[in-house]
This record gives sequence, structure tokens and C-alpha cells, in this order.
Amino acid sequence: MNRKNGITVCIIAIIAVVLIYAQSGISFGDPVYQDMDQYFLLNGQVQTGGNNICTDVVFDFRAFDTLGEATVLFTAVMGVIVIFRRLMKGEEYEAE
Amino acid sequence: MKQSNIVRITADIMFPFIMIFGAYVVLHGHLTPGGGFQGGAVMASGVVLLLIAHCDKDIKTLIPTQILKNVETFGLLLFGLSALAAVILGSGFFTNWLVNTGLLFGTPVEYGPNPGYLNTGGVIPVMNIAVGLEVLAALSVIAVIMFRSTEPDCGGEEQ
Amino acid sequence: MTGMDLFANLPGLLLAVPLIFAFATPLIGRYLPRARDGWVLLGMVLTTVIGLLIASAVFTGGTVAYTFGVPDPSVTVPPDSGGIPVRIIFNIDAMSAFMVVIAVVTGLCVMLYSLSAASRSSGKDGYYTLFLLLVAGVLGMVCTGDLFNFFVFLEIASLAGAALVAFRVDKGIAIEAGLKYAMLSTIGGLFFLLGVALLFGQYNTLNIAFLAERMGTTGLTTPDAVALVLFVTALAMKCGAVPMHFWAPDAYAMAPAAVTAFLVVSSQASLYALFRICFSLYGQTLNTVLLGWFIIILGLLSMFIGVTMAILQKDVKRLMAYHAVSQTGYMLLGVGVGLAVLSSPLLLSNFGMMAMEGGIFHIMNHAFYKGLLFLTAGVIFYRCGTRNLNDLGGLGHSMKWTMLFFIIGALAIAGIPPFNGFASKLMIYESVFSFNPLLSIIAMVVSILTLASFVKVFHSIFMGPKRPEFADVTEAPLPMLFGMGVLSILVILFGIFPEQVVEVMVAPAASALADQAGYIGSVMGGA
Amino acid sequence: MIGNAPFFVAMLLIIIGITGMLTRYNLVRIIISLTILESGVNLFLVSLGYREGGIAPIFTGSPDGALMVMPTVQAMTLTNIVIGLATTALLLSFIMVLHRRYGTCDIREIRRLRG
Repeated sequence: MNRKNGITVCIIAIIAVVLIYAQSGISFGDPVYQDMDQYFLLNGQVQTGGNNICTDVVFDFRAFDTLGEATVLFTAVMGVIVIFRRLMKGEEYEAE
Repeated sequence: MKQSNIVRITADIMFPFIMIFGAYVVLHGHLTPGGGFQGGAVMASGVVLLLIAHCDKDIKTLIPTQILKNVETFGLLLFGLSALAAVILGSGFFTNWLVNTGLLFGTPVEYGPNPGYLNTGGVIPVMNIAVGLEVLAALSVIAVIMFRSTEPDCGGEEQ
Repeated sequence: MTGMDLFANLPGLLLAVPLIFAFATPLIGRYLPRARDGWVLLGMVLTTVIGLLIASAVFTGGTVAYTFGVPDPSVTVPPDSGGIPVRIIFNIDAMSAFMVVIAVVTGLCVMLYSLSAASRSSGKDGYYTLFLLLVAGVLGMVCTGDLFNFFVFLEIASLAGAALVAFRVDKGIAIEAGLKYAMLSTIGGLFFLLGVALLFGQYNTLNIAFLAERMGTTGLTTPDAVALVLFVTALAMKCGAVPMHFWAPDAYAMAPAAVTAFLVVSSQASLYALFRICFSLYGQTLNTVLLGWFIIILGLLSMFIGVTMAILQKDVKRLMAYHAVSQTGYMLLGVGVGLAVLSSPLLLSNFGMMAMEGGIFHIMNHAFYKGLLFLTAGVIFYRCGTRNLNDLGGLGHSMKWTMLFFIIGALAIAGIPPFNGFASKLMIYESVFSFNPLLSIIAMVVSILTLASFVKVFHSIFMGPKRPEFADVTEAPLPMLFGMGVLSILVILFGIFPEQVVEVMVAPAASALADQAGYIGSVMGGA
Repeated sequence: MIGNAPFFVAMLLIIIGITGMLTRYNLVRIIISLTILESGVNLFLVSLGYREGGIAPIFTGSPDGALMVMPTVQAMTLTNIVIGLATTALLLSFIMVLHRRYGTCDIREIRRLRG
């Protein structure tokens, strides 16, 4: 049990060091490249007619992602329906 | 478990207001913070409120699952087909084919701050409504089915 | 572009068709239950036709780039944006088209098989809907040229796969397997997203080609390296390579057989993404020798541990699942060798390309023969009600076609000529031998162990006297036989004419993977 | 270092989530850890788009010519929130069925599959 705890602590420590080291390479509040978002801010309103640029990005520039996201929600609903379905009489799969 | 009268009556009074607020968030998604998902989640919270307040009644008659499922399918199909309509009209998939046409949601907008006009945004408001309906129905279906499955004498959801 | 041009919009329709058919399936299943089977079959056939059309367009005319949301989808970079792609782009090169072919062909066979396999269970609406969503998820994963879009489709495929793994809910073990799969997929997905975030924070783009170009000018920074580690971890988890393979046997064994056959393709889509990220995103920025050796070692571990664990198994599908882990190792080995020599053109042309072609060819072969094997295991379970090797026996008398298909699949997985497994394994052996003879010898030993394991399985299922408890067992229904028949014909055809297949599909795929500049150029223009 | 505090906090949340997932045995707690991990990723994503002194990217009634923060990460975060919600719902329904079958949520007791 102690050995397992040691391994867990090691894994967490490694992940912690790596992640905290990684974020130090990006500076907060001052991104190096901003051109794509600047394009959205300058042209989004005229091209899509929406004042809320976030919604413009969600439903126009990256609308395909949004379809995927709605699909994920639909998948979860179908999954929940399938999991909680009422089984037919005599429906049995696992022979134990 | 039976809730007290205060809870039930408050829920009944609050329900329409929550729905209206959710619909506002959905419809103004292209103008103010919010959108289909947020508004849909607000409306679904109204449904969940009803579910909690009236949990002693028969949920099947209060919130019919089949209607919610149909609403969900309708929302998704509206979303998918409004994107596909662009292909039928001769441009790429997901092109905003209603914008700047002068038709429904088609008023052109100038760059810069403005007070916000509802009749803008092209297919964005249409998709907002579609997603709003879908999220409302999806979250409600999940909540209703999970809730129903906790009842002891319930075998599960019929197919 | 004027008028309705379906042909230019095929990549969009490739995703739109299965998604819209899936959305409508619950409604049709509720109000027109008789039309449901026809509806889902129609959806799958349409998807297959579109997929094959795209693949033929790519193999004859080169990479297809498709931009979502603009009037002319072939314009990837808007003229007023200063040369940056801003929208989601599907970048279907030969490698993607190759994966599309695998996904649609396997998907169609599995769908045919499902039509009778699922006939006895409840919840068919959910089953078919989730299956179409799984197909759509895999197609999106292999077509997209956008990292965040890939993440979204990864989640669709993961959730649909998890729900399908848990489809047989009656005793709870399937739920446990589904929970494991869903949990692992979610963690993998979040790691992947963290990697995407690290890249986006620096380069402000999500397009793989444009990211590669910007990364090439900046050089490898610390967050880039961490992002690579996160990508490799997440995708190795999802494709079932060894240190993170523990979900694979459970999920493959507990899912319905048809789903298992497609889950193999889903894992391979993650494998494809792993290769895509190593080659197209990091190809020129990174010291690929180290990464190549890392992937080779992953492959060796997968091969060896997979086959060793498989020999111990009593459950037919669990055994096959461990073999799936083991075969994944061959693909990692082949492509890993290609990656290790990517920076040296001489070695690459001597044996590196051939190793990559072998590894990529093995992806397709594995999808077909492993799909076939899982389907035969499903038939046996469908007719006999058990998967335990000790309880089975003597089925050769009553299930002659199934036995034939099993033999074809087993010989193919063991790499015996003239089946397709031999063709790809030979390419891997030859090329890896010139890279490092030891690796090649290990690969051959694993192949022999695979053969031994399948001889044992064959013997205990089909040989022996006819058992009384299986006296009324008859041959599988026709749609199931048809689905298996198509796959076994493909297995034999690809085994007899491997050169043609390699020339038409595999070699373009391998060179597309190795050619990072071409990938960037297809989106950014020029180059 | 102090300038990167939002990133640091996000990474801390991720580490807390991973720690919880590795050390807890109750499935519901594992799901809670997963959501913490996910919140960390979302926080990291959304803080990537901040620009010094920027306002929300909405033109309705905004001041003239103001600097706005970057919208793409917000869209991505929105997408990931919904995906996370869907995943959590599915995982929780798995756990509900498991609890009904086995009567426990402890992974040490329900582990019937041997990986």
C-alpha cells in the first residue's frame, strides 16, 4: 500500500512540475499573436450582423463546432435513455 | 417525498418567469451576453424546478418525456437543416445565408457600437433558437429520466 | 459558385448526412417503427457513397480542402484576413481519405450485420442512433484539419462508444466497462484540450497546417513540448497502446460484437491523430528520432504484452481484444520507424517509406480482419449464448460459413499468405529489419505467438464432437453472413493484390503523412 | 510570476483534480474531481484570451473604440462546458445504474472486470 502511495505522489508531482513549468512560457494578458481574434473583432459584426462577437464566433465562424457540441449533448441524452431503458422479457446477455 | 405548499406554489409562480427570461436570453443571443445554450439551460432549470416541487405527483403526466424528445429532435434538425439550406442555395455548408439580405434577421449592420437591433444576425438567431430548444429538451430529458429511475418501483424508461 | 453544387460540398455532406439521419432516428423509431431499419441503412449507404466519392477524388486529384461557412468552400484563407485561415477547415489528404475508406466500409458491413444482430434486444432506436453518431464522430476525427474540431469529434465518438459499450445493461458488468471507457476518454479528451490550449495561447490559431507553419518559424518552446506530451498521452490512451491499454479488453469484450468491430476503427482514428500530430504538426520542429523511438517502444510493448495476455484468456472476445492491442503495436512500430528516420531523406527512401506504408496498410488490414473476427465471435455468442472457450466446442458441424470466415480472419491476423495480414506484416518485417534486425525478430515472434493462440481458439470452438447443448445451433442469419462475407472478400482480395492496393491508396497516404510542406501548402496556398 | 497568477490557479485546479481522481475510491468523488479538472482546463482556456484592459467583445452599448478581449477562447470554453456537462450526465447515469446493481459506489468493491 505504501509503495502505491509513493507512486501516486510521484505521478502527481511530475504532472504538477510539468504543468506549472508549461504555463510560465505564456504571458497572461499579452498574447504574442492576436491576428485571428482581431479579424473576428473587426469583421465579425459586418459579416454576420451580430453585435455579440462571441456568439458570432460560436454560430458563424466556428458553427461546425457548435453542431458537434449539440451532437455531444444529444449523444449523452441517447446514452442516458439507453442506459435506463426497460429491458424486454427474457433479454439477457451475460451468462455467468 | 412531498414538498410543502410554499415550495410548490412558489415554483408554479416562478416557472413562467424563468421560461420568459430563458427565451429572452435565447432571442437576444446575438446582441447581449447569452445565447442558445445559456438560455436553454435557464429554461431547463425551470423544468427541473417543477420536477423537484411536484415530485410526489406522476411525472409522466406533468412533464411528458415524449414531447421533450420530439422538441429536442426538432431543435437539432432545425439547426442541421438551416446549415444544410446554404448548400441547397448554392454556397458552402454553414454559410450564413440570411445575413444582409434584408429578409428575416437580415438587416445590415455597420461596424461599431450600437444599441442593438433584434432583426440582425442572419441564421445566428435561428440557430440560437434551435440550440435553445435542443438544450432545454435535452437537459430536461436527462433530469426527468434520472429522477424517475430513482423511484423504487420503476423499471426504467419505456422505449 | 452559382447554383447547387453537391460535388463541391461532399466533405460537408459526409458529416451532415450521418448526423441528420441520426437526429431523426428516434423520431422515426417512435412513429414509424417499420421504417427504422431502412432509414438507418439508407443513412449508412449514403454516407458510404459520399465517403468513397471523396476518397476517389482525393486519390486521383490530390488533397481536398473544404472551408465551412463561406460561399466558396475551396477558398481556405479569406482575402481580407492577411493570409490567415479563420474558419474550420476540413483538410482531406490521402491519409485522411484512406481512413475514411476504412471507416465507411467497416461501418457499412457492421450496419448490415447489426440489422439482425440487434433484432432481439430492446432499445434499438438508441442503438442505431448511437451507432450513426459513432460513425460521424470517427469521420469527423479523420477529416478535420482543426485541432479543436478534432476534440469535439473525439468527444462525440467517445460518448457514443461508451454508451454503446454499456448497451447490454442487464447485469452491470457492461456498465462498468462503459464507465471505464467513458472516464478514460474524458480524461484523455481534457488532456488533449489542455494541449490545444497551450498551443492556442501562443500561436492564436487552431488550424493544424497554420500552427505547423507558425511553430516552424518560432521553434520548439516549452509549452509546445508539454503540449506534445499531452497529445501523445491522450491519444495513446485512446488508441489502446500498452501502458494505458487496460480499458480495451473490458470495453471490447462487453460491447455488442458489431460495436466492437467499429470501436477498433474508432481507436484507429485516434492512432491516425497521433500520427497526424507527430508528422504534420511537429514534423519539422522536433527532433523526430527521439519521438520515433518512443513510438517504436510503445509499439513493442503493445505487441508483446498484448499477445502474452491474450494467450491466458478464456473469453473469446477478451482474447481477441488483447490481440487488437497487440496488432496496434505493429502499426506503431511501422510508422514509428518512419518517424525515426524522417529527417534523413536517404534512409527514408531506403526503408522508412516502406515501413510507414506497412504500418498504414496494417491499419486497414487490421480493421477488416479484426472486424471480421469480432463479428464471428458475435455470431457464436448470438447462437450459443456463451463466450467461454471451455464451454464451446464442436461448432464446425453446424456453422460451416462462420467457421470459414473465422479461419480467414485468424490466418490473416497471424500473417499467413495469401491473406492481407501477410502483405502488410511482410512490409513491416523487411523494412524494420534494415532499420534494426532485433525489432523485426520480435515482431515475427509475436506473429508466431498470435498464430498459436488462434489455433487454440479454433480448436476449442469448432473442432471436437458435436455437443448436446449446442444441438439446435444453426448457421447465422443471412444479413450477418453478408456483412462478414463482404469483409472476408476484402481480406482475401487485399491479400492477393497487395501491390495494387499499396500503389493506389497506401503509398499516397504514407507520402502525404511524411510531406509536411504539402499539408501546410494545401491550406495556406503556395508552397 | 505574479502576472501569470490566473494560469497558475488554473494549473493548480487541474492538479487538484488529478490528485482527487488518483486518491479517491468513491465513484461520485471521482466524478467531482473530474469536474474540478475540467474547470481548471476551462479557466486556463478562458484566461488565455485576456488582453490588458480589454472589455467583453459585445458591441451593444459598448464605449467607442474600446479594446476587447479575444472571443475565440470564450467560444471554445462554452463548447467545452457543454461537452463536460454531457459527459458528466452520462457518467453519473452509469454510476446510478451501478449503484442499483451492486449497492455501492466504492471502486474497490465493484471491480468485477479484471483489466
